[in-house]
Amino acid sequence: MILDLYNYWVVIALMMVGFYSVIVRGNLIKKLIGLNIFQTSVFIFYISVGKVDGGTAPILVDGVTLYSNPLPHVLILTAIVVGIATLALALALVVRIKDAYGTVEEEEIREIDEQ
Amino acid sequence: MIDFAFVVDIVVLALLLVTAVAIARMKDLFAIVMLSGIYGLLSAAFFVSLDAVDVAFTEAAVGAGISPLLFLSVLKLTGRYENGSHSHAIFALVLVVVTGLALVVGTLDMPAFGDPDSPASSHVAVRYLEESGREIDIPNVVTSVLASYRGYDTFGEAVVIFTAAVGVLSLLGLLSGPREGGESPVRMGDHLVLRLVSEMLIPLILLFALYVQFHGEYGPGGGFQAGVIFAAAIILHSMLFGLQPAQRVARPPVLRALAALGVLVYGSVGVVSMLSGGTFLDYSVLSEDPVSGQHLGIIVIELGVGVTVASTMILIFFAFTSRSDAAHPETSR
Amino acid sequence: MVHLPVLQVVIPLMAAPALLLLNRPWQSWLLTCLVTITAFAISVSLLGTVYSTGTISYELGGWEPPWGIEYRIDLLSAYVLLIVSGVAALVAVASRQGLDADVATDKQPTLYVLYCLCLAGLLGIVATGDLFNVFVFLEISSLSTYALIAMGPHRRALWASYQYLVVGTIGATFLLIGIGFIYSLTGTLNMQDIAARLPLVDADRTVHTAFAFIVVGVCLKLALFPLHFWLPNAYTYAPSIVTAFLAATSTKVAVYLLIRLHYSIFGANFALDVLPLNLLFLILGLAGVFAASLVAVQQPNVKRLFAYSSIAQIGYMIVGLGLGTVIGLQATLLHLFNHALMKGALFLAIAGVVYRVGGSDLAHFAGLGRLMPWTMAAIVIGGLSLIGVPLTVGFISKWYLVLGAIEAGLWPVAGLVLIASVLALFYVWRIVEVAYFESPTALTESAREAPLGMLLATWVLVGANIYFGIDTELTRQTSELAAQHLMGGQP
Amino acid sequence: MMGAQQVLQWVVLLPAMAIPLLLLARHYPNIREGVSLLASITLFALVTMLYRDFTAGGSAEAVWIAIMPGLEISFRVDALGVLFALVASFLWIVTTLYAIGYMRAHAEDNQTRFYVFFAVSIASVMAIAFSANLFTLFIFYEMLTLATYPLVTHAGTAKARAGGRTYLTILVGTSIVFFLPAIIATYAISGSLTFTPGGVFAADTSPVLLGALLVLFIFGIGKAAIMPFHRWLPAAMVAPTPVSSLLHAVAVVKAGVFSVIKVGALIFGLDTLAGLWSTDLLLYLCAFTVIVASLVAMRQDNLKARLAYSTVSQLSYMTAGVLLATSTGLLGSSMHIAMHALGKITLFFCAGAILVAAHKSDISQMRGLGRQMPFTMMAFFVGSLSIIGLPPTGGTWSKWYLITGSLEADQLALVIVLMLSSLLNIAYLLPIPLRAFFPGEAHPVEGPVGIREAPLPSLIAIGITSLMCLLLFLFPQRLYDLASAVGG
Repeated sequence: MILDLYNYWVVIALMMVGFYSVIVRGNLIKKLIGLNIFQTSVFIFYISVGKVDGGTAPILVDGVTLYSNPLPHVLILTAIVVGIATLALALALVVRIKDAYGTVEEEEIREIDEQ
Repeated sequence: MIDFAFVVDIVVLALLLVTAVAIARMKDLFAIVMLSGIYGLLSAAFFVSLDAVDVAFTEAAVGAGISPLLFLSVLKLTGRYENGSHSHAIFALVLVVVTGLALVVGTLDMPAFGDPDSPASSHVAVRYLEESGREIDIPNVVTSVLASYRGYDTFGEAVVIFTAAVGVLSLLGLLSGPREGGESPVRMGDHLVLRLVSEMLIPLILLFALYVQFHGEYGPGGGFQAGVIFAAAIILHSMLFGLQPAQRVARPPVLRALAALGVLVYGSVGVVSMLSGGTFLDYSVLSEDPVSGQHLGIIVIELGVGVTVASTMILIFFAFTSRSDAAHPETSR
Repeated sequence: MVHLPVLQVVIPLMAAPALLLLNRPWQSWLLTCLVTITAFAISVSLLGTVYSTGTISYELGGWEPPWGIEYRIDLLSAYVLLIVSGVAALVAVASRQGLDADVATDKQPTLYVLYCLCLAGLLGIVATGDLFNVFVFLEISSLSTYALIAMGPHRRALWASYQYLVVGTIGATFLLIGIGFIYSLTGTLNMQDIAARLPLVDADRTVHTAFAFIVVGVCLKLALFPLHFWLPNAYTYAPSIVTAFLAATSTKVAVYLLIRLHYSIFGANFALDVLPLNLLFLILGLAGVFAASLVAVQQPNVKRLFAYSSIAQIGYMIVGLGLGTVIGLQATLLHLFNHALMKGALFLAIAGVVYRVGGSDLAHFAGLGRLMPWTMAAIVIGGLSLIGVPLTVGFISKWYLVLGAIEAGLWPVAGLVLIASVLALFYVWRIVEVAYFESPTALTESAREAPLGMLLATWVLVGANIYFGIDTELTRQTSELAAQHLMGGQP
Repeated sequence: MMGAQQVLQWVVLLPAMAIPLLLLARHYPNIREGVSLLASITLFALVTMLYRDFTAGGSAEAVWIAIMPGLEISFRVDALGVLFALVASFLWIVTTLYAIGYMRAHAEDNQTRFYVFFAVSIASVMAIAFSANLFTLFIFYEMLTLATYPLVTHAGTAKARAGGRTYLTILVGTSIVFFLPAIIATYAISGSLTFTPGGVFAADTSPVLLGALLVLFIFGIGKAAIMPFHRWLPAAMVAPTPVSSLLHAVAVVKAGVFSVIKVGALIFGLDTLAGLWSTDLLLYLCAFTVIVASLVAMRQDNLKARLAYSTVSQLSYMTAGVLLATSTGLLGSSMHIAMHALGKITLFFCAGAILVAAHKSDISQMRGLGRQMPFTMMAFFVGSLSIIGLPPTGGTWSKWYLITGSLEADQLALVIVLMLSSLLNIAYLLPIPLRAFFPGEAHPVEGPVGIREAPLPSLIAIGITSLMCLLLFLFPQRLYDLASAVGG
């Protein structure tokens, strides 16, 4: 039972490390790295769902009958693209924030805004 | 008997966890970015062990390639060290633990890992594996699903990339053509070895990109991966020889137009299939023979994706690096 | 005509790259107007078709569901499509001048690209019958929204956009996790198919976790109290035209998504036995209504004030959901529509003020009652609608919400809903007093009436506020049928 | 000759149709005021036609629109409606006359806005008077609140705005928080909001629920100014005097009492009303309001404030009359709508006249004013008598029926309260005219000698209303007939 699911649990731990970094870190870039880890871990979770014991990669070859599930792969390909797109936009924002505020630390930005 | 794959899984997962924790604890952003690249690479390795070769390919290109690159070019502008400030640490910890526990509870009723009879592997996916050979007739099922069965999602994906391009342009502006003023400081292109290697390497990379673009039906790869690799070649060139020469080859206004064109090409396939009597993106009507119609459709839309992805990646990289070139070197500690 | 469901989304979607190629302010505006008006016309036609022939299914790529992606337009989707595309068209018309105050001319073409992308994303979420496709289009709309917000004139727009990006991405990732659980249990992504297979699955804990993550993810997007913290900044610092668009459409689509996922996938009675979801919705909804209204009363900036008011209004919608009855759900659907009309009108009118006066602090409204009579009249009527005065749409929403609460025997809820309306009176009246009783200051004395295009769009919405407050046939009937359908009755 | 149905529609539309004309004539005061006057006279003529039709046994109805099933905007002529409309439209003529004198003498700003919102208010009042169901009543009740708000804050000063804020908060607040849920609950319970003789509730409806509903209604109809929701009325006194006279002595407050009567007699029905647990409690609250408001009135030195508290007190007479749940009580209430309207408007006219002519607003400054303004002060005396309920004024009759009704209902306590309050009325009203004429030797005549009577149009108005007070003592029959038909 536990061995059946250990994969998922490690992945959950990964997600949470990323999630924690997003919430708790004050540096905008660090937050984004956390977000990145969070998302990547969700990708691992999906791909784990598609794993079939004894199967091979879903590229049709004569004589092979057991393949891993291709659908999660497709979904995650899309999700990876979405992830990098979000990251690019976020980093562009960070660059502009640095220009406008002179810092990329959340606390300092808040202080400047309150003045 | 100890399964070899099982050991690999455990080792890779353990490494991933160590890397993630290290990232969370460190303060040197440069090191963190490097580690996040390693994290991407490790997860790509893990994807291979889970038989997801296409995903592994993509994750390697993105997680270990493009995203560290973007991070680094931004770090150059914003500084290398974080001041380590934490906010609501307790609150965050509680939230994360609760979320994590909820997820663990959620997995308890899940089908076992690798179960071939799990619902995920026994419902919709079965058709893709069993029928795509006949219906679409290309070996890589992932490509079949990606480009045809769920081709509309992929259209959305191309649009997401395009959106990011437009978003970054709206934020950072488009650098049109070589700027006035002198060449930026010393470039790595001055190193003989690097130059020679790269002069050999870059054409090879471009060639590889083309291969990946048009070979996606047979092995792992496709428009997105090809686009990223193509972009990598240009980016490498610009890193070695400076931004201006690269921009003379890939002029930003042209890139912008190409990014839009890629999406339009993709969408046009849908429009053409509507005009030919099918539904949106129904490639079967594109040719007299449905299967060759599928082939035609997939080739064209993969091309659209490739063009959009490549031009977007290059554009975004230009947008970041042209900023850091403009900034004084001192600001990037 | 068969292709209308996909054209609804694809026309604005394909217009976006075309606009980028075009890249000229005036022409871009014209094309955007054409596109959004076409989208509106399509949505009208779709609603008519759904009424006459029932739910429409459209197979994308020619693959039948659940193997391919399906567009599925039922009464609820058609109704929300109508709201979103209608407001989008009006805001687009008003944006010709409305943008000038906030966005440099050379950036306006880019804004129109993002505007069309955002619209297409929102429409796509509503039209699709595929769970993962929801995620993709959610990201299209979200990414374009972040970029749109960041185009605001103040540097705080950047910070607001960043905050929203982080929250929005967390929300989307939660949604993704939920979808992953659902997929692992059912092996399918088609909503209909999931709804059919989910009851057969014997995995309560996983289903509940999936549900919880989906709900939390969506609630982050819809700014349900206490997950609302990103919204005030985003609405305040975005270009005013963008605020008008987002306030009237984006959270509405999130509410739609919540309803769709809750009722069409998990079923009306799901989760009630294990999770006290309805109670939670009632409490959070009411807490949101009060907390946000009380904060709104103190805001010195009118855009911010109405941003908080939006959070409060979302609370009303959630209260309607929490009632768990057909009338409650109907109240939510009515308010979805009606609130779009109110906030659209209000934020467009404010955009007019920003255009002429250059800001949206209360001080920028001094004496405008005389200087910009039509604009201020629009704000007054929009405000009355927000309060829930009869003969405006706000009254209809409130009527059904209170009727639903009374019918469910929840008198305190009815009372609290109405007491909160009085708070709306307070914050609306602060603006009225400044505009009508204070003399123009140096800031405002040179203000003139807003440009005709903006005024026209604003007043179409104001007219709709009154028209749909009197002739409730369309909204009432549609929302009633949709609510019955969702709750499991026969439409 | 128009049919009664068309007349009914015109009654509501006519004041509204005057608005564009008023706006067009905004630069020509004479034409503008002419339009106002003409509109008011025409309106009164139309209402008289409805009255004739009604007494001849007609029952005109008009349906405008149905917003939702069971929720329609529709109008119907009935006894109470005719009575209220007659009073309001007649006094609109008089007030317009008065306002012409007052506003010009006072050189007020924004006079066009004043006349426009005045017309909107009257249109709302007409719609309230003839509303055929609770929903229609509610809509125009709210519209009246909103239309009078710009009138209350007419001066635009900080004080006016503060008053306006209180006014709006209490009136809109009570109607949203109490009135609206009561209406929705009525709809949810009975499925009908139409005013029906004998009430709309089925016999087996839970009396506990209905009792609670009654509380919601009585508090929700904030315009009836039951304590503790009376504060808006004194606050509204920042308005120009014509507004105070017509709206806050007649139209708005009577709309409140009117709604109470409608709800009591035609939504609950007197029989149902008599059996509810909350009826007596609310009755005592009315009695409390009567006494306390009178006591507060005595302490007011500002004349308009004193009159305002007097109104609060008198309004509770009428609400109490309904809550007695007897036909005599209802009769007394209905008659008092007219009697109090005429008496109180006279008093406000006089207060305004004193303000315009002598620039005095405090009672303590009015000693000896009778010499300079004898006509005004005589009218004030007549008005006071009518409010107190003494012959030879019309107020005598309504008070008589209220007391009779209390006796019939075995509410001795209320009889005592009414008596006591009459004494208090005497104490706070009569000294004003008396000291004006007989200042006493210790107080020689003060002030500039140049004070004369108010402008002629105002004087004519005062003359008409005080004369009406006297006439209704002599000829109360028609009023009595109308009022006794109110219960249906």
